[in-house]
Amino acid sequence: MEEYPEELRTPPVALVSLVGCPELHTLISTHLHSEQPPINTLALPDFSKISIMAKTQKDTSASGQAAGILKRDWLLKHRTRVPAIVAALFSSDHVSGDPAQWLQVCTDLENLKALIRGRNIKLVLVVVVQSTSKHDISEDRMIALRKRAEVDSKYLINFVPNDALDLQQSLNRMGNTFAELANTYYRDEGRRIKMRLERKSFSSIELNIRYCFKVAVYAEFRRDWVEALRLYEDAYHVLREMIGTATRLPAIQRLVEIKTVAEQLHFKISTLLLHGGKVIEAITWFRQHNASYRRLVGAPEVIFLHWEWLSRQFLVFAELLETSSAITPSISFPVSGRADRLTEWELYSAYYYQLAAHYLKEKKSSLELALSMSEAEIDGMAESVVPAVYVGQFARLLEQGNTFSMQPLTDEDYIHYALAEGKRFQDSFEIIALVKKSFEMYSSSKAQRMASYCGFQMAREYFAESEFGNAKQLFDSVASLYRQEGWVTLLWEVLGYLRECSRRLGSVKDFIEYSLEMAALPVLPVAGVLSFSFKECGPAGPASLAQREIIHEEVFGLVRGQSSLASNEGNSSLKVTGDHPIHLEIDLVSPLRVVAATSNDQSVHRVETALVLSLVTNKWLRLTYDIKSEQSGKLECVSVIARMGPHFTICCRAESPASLNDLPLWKFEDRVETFPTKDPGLAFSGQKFTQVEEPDPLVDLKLVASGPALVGESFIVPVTVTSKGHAIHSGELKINLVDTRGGGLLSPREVEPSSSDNLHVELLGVSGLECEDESKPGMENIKKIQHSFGLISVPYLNVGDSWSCKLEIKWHRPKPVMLYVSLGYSSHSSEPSVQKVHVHKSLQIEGKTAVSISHRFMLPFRREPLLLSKIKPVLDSDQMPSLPLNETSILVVSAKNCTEVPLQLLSMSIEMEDDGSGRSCSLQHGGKDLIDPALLVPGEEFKKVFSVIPEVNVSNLEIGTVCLRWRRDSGPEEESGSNTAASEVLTKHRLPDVNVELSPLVVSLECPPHAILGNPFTYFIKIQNQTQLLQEIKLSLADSQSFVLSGYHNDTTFVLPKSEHILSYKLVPLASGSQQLPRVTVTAMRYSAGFQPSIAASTVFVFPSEPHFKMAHIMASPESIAVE
Amino acid sequence: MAAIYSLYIINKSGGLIFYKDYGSAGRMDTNDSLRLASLWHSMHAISQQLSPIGGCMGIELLEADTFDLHCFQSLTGTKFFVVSEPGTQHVEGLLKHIYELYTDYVLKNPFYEMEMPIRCELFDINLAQAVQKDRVAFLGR
Amino acid sequence: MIVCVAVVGHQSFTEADDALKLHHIVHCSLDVVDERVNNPKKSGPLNESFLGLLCPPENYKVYGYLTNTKVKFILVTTDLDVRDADMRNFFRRFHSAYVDAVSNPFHVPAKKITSRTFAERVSTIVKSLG
Amino acid sequence: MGREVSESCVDSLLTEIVSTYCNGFYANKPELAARRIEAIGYQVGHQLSERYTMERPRFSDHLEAIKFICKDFWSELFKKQIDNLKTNHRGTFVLQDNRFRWLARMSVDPSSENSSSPQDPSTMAENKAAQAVGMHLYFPCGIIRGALSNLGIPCAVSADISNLPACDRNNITKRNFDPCLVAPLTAHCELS
Amino acid sequence: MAPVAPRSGDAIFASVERVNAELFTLTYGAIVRQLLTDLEEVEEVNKQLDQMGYNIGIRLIDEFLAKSNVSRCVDFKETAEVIAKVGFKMFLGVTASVTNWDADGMSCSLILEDNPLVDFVELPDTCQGLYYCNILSGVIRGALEMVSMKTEVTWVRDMLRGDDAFELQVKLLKQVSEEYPYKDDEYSEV
Repeated sequence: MEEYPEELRTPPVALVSLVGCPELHTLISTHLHSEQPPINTLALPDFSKISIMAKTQKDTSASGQAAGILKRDWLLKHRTRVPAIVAALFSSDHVSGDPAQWLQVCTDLENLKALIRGRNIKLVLVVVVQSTSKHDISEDRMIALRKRAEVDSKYLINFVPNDALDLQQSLNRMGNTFAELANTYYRDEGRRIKMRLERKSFSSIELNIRYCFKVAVYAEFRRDWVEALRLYEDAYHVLREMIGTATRLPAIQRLVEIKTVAEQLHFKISTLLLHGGKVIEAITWFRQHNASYRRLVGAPEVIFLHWEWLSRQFLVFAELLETSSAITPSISFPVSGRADRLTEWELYSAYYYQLAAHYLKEKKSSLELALSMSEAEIDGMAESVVPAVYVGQFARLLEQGNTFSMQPLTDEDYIHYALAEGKRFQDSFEIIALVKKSFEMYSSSKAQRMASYCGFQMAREYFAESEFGNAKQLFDSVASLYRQEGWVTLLWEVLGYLRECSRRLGSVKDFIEYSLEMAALPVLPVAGVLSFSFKECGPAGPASLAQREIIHEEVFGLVRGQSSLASNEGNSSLKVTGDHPIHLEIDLVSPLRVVAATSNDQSVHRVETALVLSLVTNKWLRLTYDIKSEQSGKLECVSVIARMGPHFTICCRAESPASLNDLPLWKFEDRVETFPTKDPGLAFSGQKFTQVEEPDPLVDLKLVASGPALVGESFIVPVTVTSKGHAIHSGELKINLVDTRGGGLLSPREVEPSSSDNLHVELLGVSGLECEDESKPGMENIKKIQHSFGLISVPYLNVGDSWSCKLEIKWHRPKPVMLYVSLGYSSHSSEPSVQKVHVHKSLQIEGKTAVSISHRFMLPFRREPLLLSKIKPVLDSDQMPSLPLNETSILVVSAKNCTEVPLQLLSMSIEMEDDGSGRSCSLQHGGKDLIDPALLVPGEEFKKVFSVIPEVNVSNLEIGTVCLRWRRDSGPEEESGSNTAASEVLTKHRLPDVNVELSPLVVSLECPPHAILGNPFTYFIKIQNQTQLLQEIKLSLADSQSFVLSGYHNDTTFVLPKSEHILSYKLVPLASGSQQLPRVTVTAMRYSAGFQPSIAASTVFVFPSEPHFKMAHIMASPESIAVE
Repeated sequence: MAAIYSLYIINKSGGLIFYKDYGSAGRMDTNDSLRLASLWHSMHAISQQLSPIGGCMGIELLEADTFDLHCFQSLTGTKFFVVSEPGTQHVEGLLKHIYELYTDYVLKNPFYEMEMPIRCELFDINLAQAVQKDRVAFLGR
Repeated sequence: MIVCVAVVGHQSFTEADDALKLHHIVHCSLDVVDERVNNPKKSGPLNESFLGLLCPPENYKVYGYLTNTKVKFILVTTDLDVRDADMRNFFRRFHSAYVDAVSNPFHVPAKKITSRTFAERVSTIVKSLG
Repeated sequence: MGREVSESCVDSLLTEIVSTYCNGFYANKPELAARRIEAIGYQVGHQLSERYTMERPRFSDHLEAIKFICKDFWSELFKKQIDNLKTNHRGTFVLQDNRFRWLARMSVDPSSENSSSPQDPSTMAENKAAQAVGMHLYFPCGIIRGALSNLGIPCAVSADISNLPACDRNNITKRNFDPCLVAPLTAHCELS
Repeated sequence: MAPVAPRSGDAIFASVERVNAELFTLTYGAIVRQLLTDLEEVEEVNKQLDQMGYNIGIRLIDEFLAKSNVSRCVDFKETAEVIAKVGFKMFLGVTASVTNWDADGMSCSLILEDNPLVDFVELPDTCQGLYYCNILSGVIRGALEMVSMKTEVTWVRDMLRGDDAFELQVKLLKQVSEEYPYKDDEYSEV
């Protein structure tokens, strides 16, 4: 587009010429230019210059035969030299000046009129009024002036420059007038020529076209785009008809001229369309244009001209499209269905750039061909050839002396000229530029395949220009796409180029990589290969098997260091040498396809080497190694490295990036298809690693626990480490106590874990470490002991030796605990770095309460104090037993062995911590203390009786704490030496507080300890009033069939304060055995509280006859104690 | 009124692979049925030998005063026999049908092992239906 | 005449004719296919397998066809006046040929179709279209 | 409708596939056997989908494809459609066939396993039976997976035999086959 | 019992449950391919296919008998005919022809022009030596064995190897008769 003349590229603008008063010209022209539509000015300082506008005398149309289609300069002329309006500027004082000045004005005016006579260029008078002399413009002078100029009064404009307001007014007025006049001017001009068209009054088809063109241009001057378009199209069609019919010029030049004109017309048309926003139409138009001219290649010698022309068409249209697509962003895509509907790419300017490049390539090649053919040296006659008067024509410029004359060319001359011209241009860079453009556009619009195709073409150009650096870079990116999409044929070609590039660049590594990849590419069906024509395929040659073999040979010769290839680049030659060894990273799944070497050697790799391998075609080679693993964990095959020749290695990672992709490219090629599936594990999971277990320990670790542990005792768990198999170095014993039911061994509440008693279970320590040498005490081995964790170092143990220690664990609460003991050691003394062997043992130990202590209170026999708290329900009376003040109560404490092992009871006592306030109650235990420990078999219960006499009346009396000393009974051999059972345990049990109260009444029954059938006995009921009050007592005696009794059954008496009321009944037993005495119910009216002696209290044993036995037995029974 | 008492299927080697009782008086325990089956197998074979002319297919109907015994042996040697009320008609048809059921629901059950006792829910069900239908048919007449 | 018929699977590629240029054409035309599939509203009757003309008719006409299984058939022809109807018909027959070919148990999906019968069938279909 | 063969042919083949791989090659490695059987199914599904999607417009979305499987595809294979299609709209689809032909002839008898496992026969038999039937379901699962992935929907298909033939004594003819598949468009690709 | 008249192959085929042949064909194809992948050796695959066929045959025969009502064949000739005309038809929907009887009528050929197993199939070059349809021979062998005919079935022609038809040669080795519980002397019954 740049090479088009400016007047063609831009829409025409009306032209006005200013004459005189040059000082105002800039002012006016800027104003006019800023008008909408703008107006250009042709400014002439004074009237002597007006000759510029003078007509150029036409040399034409004497003969109706036109010498060409369009005059080259016509458009320019009307844009720059032929104004629509001439504005004559006179200063007012000249107009109304002295006669001499006036005369001057008149002559100027005359000249001007003379100039525009016969052409309907409009004349406008502008009188520049100096504000100073505003008043004295004589009216008649003005009229005279108008008369002379023969212009309508409204074309006489007073121009007042000095006053801003007036200035603006006059400028506007001027602008409007000019616009109006210009419009009429161009309309008239257009109409004039249109007339000829309508009257068909043109002698030749050329004129027809020319007229259409002119009318169109005039229409453009008037911004009448529609008409302009129509006429351009007419012109275009007429022109198309000329082809084949016209005879004027020699054939070649004729075609050239037509094409050139067609190009101009087409340019105009598509510009108009595009700026009108009619993108689709423009594109369809272009399609037609292209279609109708593509085949007009013209003479074979200058076929390159055609390609050049075609290329230019595409280029220009591309540029237009690109610029306009900025204006009209969104294109409504036509719905499909029409057979010739537009396709996507036609909307992308990229497409046109690409084709422009394509045809430019055509041009280049055909030009080269033509040049090679034209033997004659051609430059000589080229200089004097110049563009002729008509568009698209050329002529030889002959100069005789100082006069020039145009002489038409013969086609031969023209061809020479064209060739000479063609030689001057360096096309390939142009091509690259074009492709680059479309490349960028495509890639920006995500059409990567298109883009890569462009890239490929670029690269090829670079390659042709032997800029291998750029070429290689481009090819590489292209190759990656083809690789990824598996387009073998294309990949082959690209690789061929790449290989060549790297050879030229002398980079051995790349060369080898590409060669290998090519050699590994799947083979195409033979049918395909045949249809290759050699010029198509790149340096690689056809993708035949033979070709592969050649490459294969070549590269392997190279890597073996046998051969070396001359890289045409400079003196260096491709060679694999010791000082440049080569290492390739190869992809697993696409064999010999190079991947980005991601060498992250994070861990220590070990290398297994095999001897010389020979690989058979189409077979898998299975290598087997016996690997000695001294590390436990994952043993993985990271990569396989093959070495070829002295200095060349190929590394193939087991996990290559591509192997992660779901569909590796060559997987399905025959050679790789037959997977070794004999071993299903391998076949399926393609197993690359195995789990290495640590060596199974040849050590046994024993934990033994003698039954459940008992709360309170320090429980001993012996741990024995015996090495069988290998020695134990730097052994370490970890001990852990874990609550089986989760949760800690601490009760959550307690804060300071240090104090032992809030610790449920506690590892006291490790005792009895018996090492080989008793000299060093075991305690040193203890590295750390916490209440639930222990760490002990185990001394060196030789094979067969054993070592043991005892864990002391103490339970404070009953709780099952898991004891974990793990022994970590290394089997070799030497390096501690190597993996330690670990042996784990665990043992669940139940912690049980050894003895459960319970107690109960009893009142004295047959003595019933009235305890008010029993009657009226006091809230806390239920949990707290009440004891009568100063009365003897019996406390029975019983300890039950709830383990599975027999226990020895050493002592039981009640300790009461006496606070300062003296003895709150007296307490002595009846019976003698046990001298030798009492044996409690599991489940057995031991009872001991205490008598309690509360002495102070307190709501809650502390009785004290039961202290029980016991130990495991380890049978007769207990005495023997240091034995676990020896440790005795003290279990404490705090007795709950009791409520002491004074009982107002005490009812006691008295009767002999036993009765004899038939023998009467007396049965006393004593009611003791302990209060200062008179107590009314109602009492009733129930009948009982086993006794006959005398005395009244119901009675109400009063008991005096602090005195005792005694009732006595005579009873005669009627039945033997333990009999229920008549039950007495006493009701204290004062408290309206009735109470009854307990059943137990009111029974008596009736002997059938006088028994004979000792009382002593009975005396032993606890009750009797209470009695006394 | 006619009724099917019981159905036996015996594999080619004389093992009882299926036994179903449709409320006959003397319901047998497994051992008895097994014994009986092998016995019947041999009897069937013997009967073929007894035949004066070759190509005898063995007993097909055995009539007793209290029952009829219809037997059908497939060419593959599997024997189906049905104990029915005397004079029950169309038992052959029933047997054929049972044979088809056997091919459909026993042999086509991938979990059935050839020659092994038949434990196929679907077979039982369809068999039951067949016998039922059969009964109904008779009731109809 | 039809110079090239290509079957383009998800990954791999099988062709009836092997000229590099055609490879390029076919390969590039895939972009169009993607384009059409990605915004269906543009491509005509909804989701029809036949995609119609893919590229502007410059020297060649390129037609496309996309099966439900995302396999693309690309046809390149040199005669610039072929009717869509013929193309449709062609592709239908071609498709059935293709289906039978991939029904061969020994055909590995996405691998080059190495079936003689397929080749024959294709060539007959191509011939029939002239 | 093209040519046909007796149903027993396909049934027998299916039975043989399973027994060959489960009792033959990989008697002790059920998971490997399963993979092989599934692979066979996959290929079949892959090819069938190719056939049955001819002459039909392309599917615009996954749901369409899955509907295709439920309707046309299924009736091509079994002369009936899937009875029930559920989805959680997060890529999990549940296809349910209440009378799945390939289970129609199967009856698994728990009592048969009793001998092998005296302790707690019921459950033992249950899962044994389930396993056995499950083996037969890898094939149809493979088919579905093959078909869908050929339609461009990579997915995992698993069958759930909620009520085994042996389990529902009350219901004679009902045979459930609920493959449940998860397309990878969901992040959490877990089969249920 | 009154023997029900044997039914024609077509009649049975019309009556039995049928399925889409493509499913069958492709399934079989997939099996073969999987076996090839797993067993690698073509010979192994042949064996395996034959074995599978046998397993199928020993079950299928009963269905055949039950549904076709064929009564016991008088001789091997008839048997062969029944297989060709009824058996193949009933299961595969195609009929075979029986030819190439040897003198003593102990071996013949089953010719199969149309074979649903091999639709779409083309043997790759790597699989020469594979008897693709070997399952058929297994089926026949198994089935005949159940009706107490020991046979040997071999492939003579194979379309997949370029022959014009499939030809199975069935050779009758011996006819074992039922064992008798109480005496076990050979008793040839025909």
